[in-house]
Amino acid sequence: MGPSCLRPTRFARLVLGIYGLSLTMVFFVFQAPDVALSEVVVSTVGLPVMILMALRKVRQQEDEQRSSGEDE
Amino acid sequence: MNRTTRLALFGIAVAGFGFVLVDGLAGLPDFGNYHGVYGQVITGIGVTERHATDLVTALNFDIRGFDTLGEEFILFGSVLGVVLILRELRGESEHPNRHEADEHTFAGASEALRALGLMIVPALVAIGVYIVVHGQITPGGGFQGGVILAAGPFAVFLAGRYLRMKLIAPHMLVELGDAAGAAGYALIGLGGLVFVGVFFKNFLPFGIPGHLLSAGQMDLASAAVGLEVSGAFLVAFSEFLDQAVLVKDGSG
Amino acid sequence: MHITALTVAVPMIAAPTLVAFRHWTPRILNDVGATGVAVAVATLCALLLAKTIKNPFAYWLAGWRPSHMVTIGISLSIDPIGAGLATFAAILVTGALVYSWRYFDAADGLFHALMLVFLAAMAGFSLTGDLFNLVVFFELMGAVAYALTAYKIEERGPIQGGINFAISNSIAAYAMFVGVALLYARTGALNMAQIGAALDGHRADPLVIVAMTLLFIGFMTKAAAIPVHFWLADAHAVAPTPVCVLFSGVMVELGVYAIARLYWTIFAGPMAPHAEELRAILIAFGTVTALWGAVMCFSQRHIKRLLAFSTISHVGLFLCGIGLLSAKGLAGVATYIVGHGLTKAALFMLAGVLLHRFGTIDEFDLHGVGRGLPLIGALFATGGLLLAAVPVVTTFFGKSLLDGAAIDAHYAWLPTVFVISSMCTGGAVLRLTGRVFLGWGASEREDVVQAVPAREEEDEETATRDFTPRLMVLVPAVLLAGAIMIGLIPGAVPGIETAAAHFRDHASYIGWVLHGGRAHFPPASTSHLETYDYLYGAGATVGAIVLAAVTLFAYRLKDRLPAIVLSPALAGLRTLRGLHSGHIGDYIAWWTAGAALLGGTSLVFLK
Amino acid sequence: MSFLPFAVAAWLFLAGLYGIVSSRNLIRTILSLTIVQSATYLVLLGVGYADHAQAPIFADIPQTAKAVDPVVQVLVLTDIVIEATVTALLLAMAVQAHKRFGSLDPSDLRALRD
Repeated sequence: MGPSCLRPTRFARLVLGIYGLSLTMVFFVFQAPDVALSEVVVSTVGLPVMILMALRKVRQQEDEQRSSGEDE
Repeated sequence: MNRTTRLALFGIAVAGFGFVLVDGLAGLPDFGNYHGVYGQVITGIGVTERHATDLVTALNFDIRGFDTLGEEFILFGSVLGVVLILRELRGESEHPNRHEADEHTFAGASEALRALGLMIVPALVAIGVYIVVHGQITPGGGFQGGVILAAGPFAVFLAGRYLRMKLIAPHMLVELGDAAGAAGYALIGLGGLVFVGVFFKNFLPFGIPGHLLSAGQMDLASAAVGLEVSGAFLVAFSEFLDQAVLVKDGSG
Repeated sequence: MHITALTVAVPMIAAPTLVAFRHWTPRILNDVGATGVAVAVATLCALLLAKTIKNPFAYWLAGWRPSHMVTIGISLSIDPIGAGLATFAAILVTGALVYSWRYFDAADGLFHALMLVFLAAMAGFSLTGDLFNLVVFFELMGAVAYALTAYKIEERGPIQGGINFAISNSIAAYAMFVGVALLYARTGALNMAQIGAALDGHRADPLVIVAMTLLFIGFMTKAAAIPVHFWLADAHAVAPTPVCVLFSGVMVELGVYAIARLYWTIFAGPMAPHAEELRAILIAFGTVTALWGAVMCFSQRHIKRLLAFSTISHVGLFLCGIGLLSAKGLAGVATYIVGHGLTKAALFMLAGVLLHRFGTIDEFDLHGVGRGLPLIGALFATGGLLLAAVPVVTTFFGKSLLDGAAIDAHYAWLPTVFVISSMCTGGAVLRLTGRVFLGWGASEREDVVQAVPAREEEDEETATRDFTPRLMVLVPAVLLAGAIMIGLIPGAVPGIETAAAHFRDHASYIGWVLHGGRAHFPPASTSHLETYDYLYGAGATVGAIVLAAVTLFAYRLKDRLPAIVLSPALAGLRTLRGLHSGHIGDYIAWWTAGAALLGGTSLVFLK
Repeated sequence: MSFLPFAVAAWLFLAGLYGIVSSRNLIRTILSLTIVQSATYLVLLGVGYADHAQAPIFADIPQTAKAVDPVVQVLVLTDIVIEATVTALLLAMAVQAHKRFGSLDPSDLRALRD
């Protein structure tokens, strides 16, 4: 259960960032500037920040569990 | 169920559901020949009656303002949920060792990166305010501007000063901003009821369409939503940050 | 009527003020403030209800009235059933808030703010006349409920319950967004009355059928019908008691209300030629839900899960009632919802008393522990009898109307399903009362594989107290008294029947919403009780008592059953229980299967 | 060309559902949920699109210009707000779940088993 479980999610976060930007392009093509602006704002500023923090916290908890696991 | 039976059940189910979905979507008129009546009526009254050139914001904050009230409280309720779920218990002590947290930077953050980081903060705030205020003229509005405003103080953290970020956006003040924005938007609706007799009706004078404060109470609504969204996202960011940086799991 | 929008606005202004000052306000101020706001909303809704009984009206927000048959703004279309549900929700929120005064250390102000936003969402959901607004309030109810479910973060269960609840209800909401998009593309309108008017003349083509399927599967997820019900037992087992009171008392019933609202306002016209087939589909889903819920309810030992499955079984009854597509069926569902909501709220509060006092909620751990609490035992027994629909209580009137409607619609076998469901749910509560408060029956169950015993999750609250605050017994007592008395009030049940008849009147709904004129309804017929109603009622009660007695005293009887009968039954029960695995992947696989099943059968039969 | 956006939307909805059912990591489940939601954007916007039409912003174009339907854009705006907030709530729950269960795999979440 090492950090390997996190490698796919870091990759998934990158994909989500690209996916958000491509959605923004689609919204421009659909002549929806308001929606494109909020999508770019959410998918580049909103979600990735929280996912990054959540991943960092999960990795931190894992290190603690492994360290507390070893010294028991 | 173990994984294989779950995927097997899902395989059959998704085939059926996919067929149902596609059969329904096939009934839609061809992509591109839109002849809805609602859109044309709104386009007709948007600029003349409502003095707002960005019809999407006019719809969002005035004509269908009640939807946005529900949407703002989804944001408010969810952020309350984040605060509720990530609250520290008696067992977990939050002992910020000042040195490590203050200099909590990405290992290789050079001086140049920190300087650049601090420079973009005022730019972000300026863009955010611009988008919030010009909501009813050009694309944008309370929500989009609010998230950009929330990115400002967060850039301070990216530039390597976590505790400085807490000075700029202290948890208490930010939560107050979130609550004030949410209550503010509902109060604007109430203002319509008190002054003009119908909930959410416009009670402020109109300006010239295309000018800054031209759309009556919609500018106020956009500002209230901007305040709430930036407050809410900052509360969420700092909750997640506290988790990631400071809270050492005391219970082991 | 000016106060219409206040029912939603007042709690939405109060919640942020509570949060803004939560660091400084003492606990008592939060309690009193939140309860005061809930009482204010209850009175506002009651005023609305009094006004709409004479003539329903539409309140156009932001003053945008429809111009030549095209709705511009959003309307709150207030009719007796909607206003009644909003009042009922406000009353239950008040009861839950008063109950939580003594129940637990609410986090400073957060709990109260979330409960007020929950109240605003439920009031908005039952009053709105706009389809997209309905889905927005559905999502708002969801978002607040996810946070409230995961409230006790020091335990493991609530987090998993919250995640399962959040993901399955979010997917339901997204499916409904697609349904709204389909209807908007076809009719160019978002107001339910205008959509209904636009669809009236046309036949039901695949687009309308799939839109109906997506909206119905979304609301069936909220109402927890089979096979999209799995999240409910998890969420109920772990949510704090005042929150469970709202989940089972009114939130689940709002899903059923929304199905009725959508059918009679939008889909009655296009579905008219195939009403028989739609009736069969809805009754099939309802019957499976009723029986599955009843069996699962009877086999539970975790009291909150037992009550949750009892709610699922009753949702099956409500689905059958609406599936009958008749005024009497709808009136039966409305009466039953009031009776069942009050009873289930009181039972959850009493379960909370046991948890608060003994630190566990497992039936076998509590064996004989409640001997010193005769009053609470008596209340539990009354709740059990109410679930079994003993004659002349509100649930009995509801069930009698359902029986009458089933027989009118030539579904003579349906009342037996109703009897089985009330027998199992009432019997389970009576068995639990006997074991906990009278010490009857075995104190340890040896055979069927059992969920993680309830005590492991609840042991964080092992501080067993030797007193129970009077308030935590008074509130359920008042609710049970209400559940008994409401049916006996002279004008109540006939009033509900006329309201249900007006609710079904599609043409006049369009009239008073879009044209704003006074609604003129044809005179509604009110039914009277027949002898078979009393027979079914007495049969269900006696059955419940016998079932409880058999499981309490004659559990040895089971070993003498011939193996060919016993082993398949046990195996079946074990697989059925194994399906509730707590794994979110399973739940979404079942959700897709449910959507495909409902969609497929509708497309085949309703075209 | 006339059915492509809706076909893509249906595909995204089903792919998102597959992502949730087959996921071994709660954060991946949450990201798949956002994929399911983006399918609703495409359907909603696809329904309101008109060929050779302008965006519904009349700051610089005459009011008589042919415009795309602004109503669906408001619906998608509300949708995006819902996505941002529900995802934040779910991520907080995932962090708490990892703290309580020590793992992010849904099959390790064993507290509620009937």
